[in-house]
Amino acid sequence: MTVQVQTADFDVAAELAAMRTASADIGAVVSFIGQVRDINDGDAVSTLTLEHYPGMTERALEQIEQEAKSRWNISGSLIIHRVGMLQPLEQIVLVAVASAHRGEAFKACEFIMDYLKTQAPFWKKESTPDGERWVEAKISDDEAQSRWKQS
Amino acid sequence: MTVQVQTADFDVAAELAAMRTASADIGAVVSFIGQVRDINDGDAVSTLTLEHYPGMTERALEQIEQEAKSRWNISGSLIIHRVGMLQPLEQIVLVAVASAHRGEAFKACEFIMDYLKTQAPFWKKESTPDGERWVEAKISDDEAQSRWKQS
Amino acid sequence: MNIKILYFARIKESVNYSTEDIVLPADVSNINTLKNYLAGRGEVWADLFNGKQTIRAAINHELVDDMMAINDGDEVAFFPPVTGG
Amino acid sequence: MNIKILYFARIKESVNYSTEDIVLPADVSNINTLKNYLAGRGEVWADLFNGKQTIRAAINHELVDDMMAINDGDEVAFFPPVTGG
Repeated sequence: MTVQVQTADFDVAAELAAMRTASADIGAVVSFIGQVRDINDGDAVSTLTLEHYPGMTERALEQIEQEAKSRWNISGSLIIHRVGMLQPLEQIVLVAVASAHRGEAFKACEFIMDYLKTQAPFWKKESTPDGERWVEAKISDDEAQSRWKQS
Repeated sequence: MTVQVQTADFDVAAELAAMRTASADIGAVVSFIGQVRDINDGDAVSTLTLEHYPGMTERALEQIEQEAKSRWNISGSLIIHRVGMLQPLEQIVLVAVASAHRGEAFKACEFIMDYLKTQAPFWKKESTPDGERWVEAKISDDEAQSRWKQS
Repeated sequence: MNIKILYFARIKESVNYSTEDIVLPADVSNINTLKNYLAGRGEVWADLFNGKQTIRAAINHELVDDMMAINDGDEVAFFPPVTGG
Repeated sequence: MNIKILYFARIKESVNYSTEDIVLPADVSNINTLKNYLAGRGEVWADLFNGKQTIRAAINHELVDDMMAINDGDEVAFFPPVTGG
């Protein structure tokens, strides 16, 4: 269970190798990499700036990992999220989950991403030819998260 | 859409970077890495040997990728599967899917793995302290695949 | 009571504050009454806190709803719906 | 007609063949009748092809069911349920 919030880029290979080789009981590692797209809502994006809430961010991500661990039988998880100014094609986020079996790793990884998108205090601002603008939250993200609600 | 069946190991970092940077329209890359576990059904596993059906294997994997592409809006996909003799902690398979948005990438990646597990002609033989044995197919894999059946 | 308030993203830009320490009037006891109080500061504040915009709140790094009580020494944060990932 | 048959994994080990070219009798026209024909070769073959074990079949690299017709020149393969990934 690891959480990192940083301006620096991350090394996917090293992170996944460390996760994968932590135990020979691990059969599956599912990972998600998010990157900056050069277009959003039809407009060209030249830079993306990520603001966050230091202190709360780490706590929210740790709570999301704990919740994933309580729901599925996973061996390890990792969330790395960048903040600051990024260019198109730069990596924003890495989420990886290791498990003995693939089904739990897939579910836990998607769960973490869906919760991160709606619960972790990050905000994106885009630079477009018309100036800067804050990215609007998507209803589809709320819907994605609500799929996981337990009665 | 790429398929590789090989004895050599693969470089996850290079493969994911190539997939991710193929287009600045890609926002999400979901990947699955499968590796050899040192225990299966309660017995220690010292080596795993993967047999396959050359010719049919590649065709089956290509068909699975095509089916995934027809169901979801994905930008690219990759399947690398190793054959021959492997040790615990060695990588067996990499499946990666790139898409503009994460939901489709998650679904397509898990779909490809579930179909690969039941449709692609690979067979695993384990060496244990009691000798060699062929791995039995799991009903849970058939169930995982049947979730994706379309009426 | 004394609390600290933090503002983020477009809310921070609108109010031109990132943080303030304030002494709350006696009738401000939860997030909802704090929002009403802030809305009384002028047009920019009213636009943000009159309930027409979705403004999320956290107390001491936990997301909370509008009925959550505020206690002396709390760190309260207001921000738009999150957009990371 | 003439066909090629391939065997894989534990089936290959049981029959001690990986491949054979055979001329089919006139009454063998699909996977089901081919399995019955092979089951007549002796005990090892009967154990495999009498229908009690799950044996998958492919014709020309496509998974098929037992009713699929076999044509001259086909490559037919028999194997256990797959276990890759």
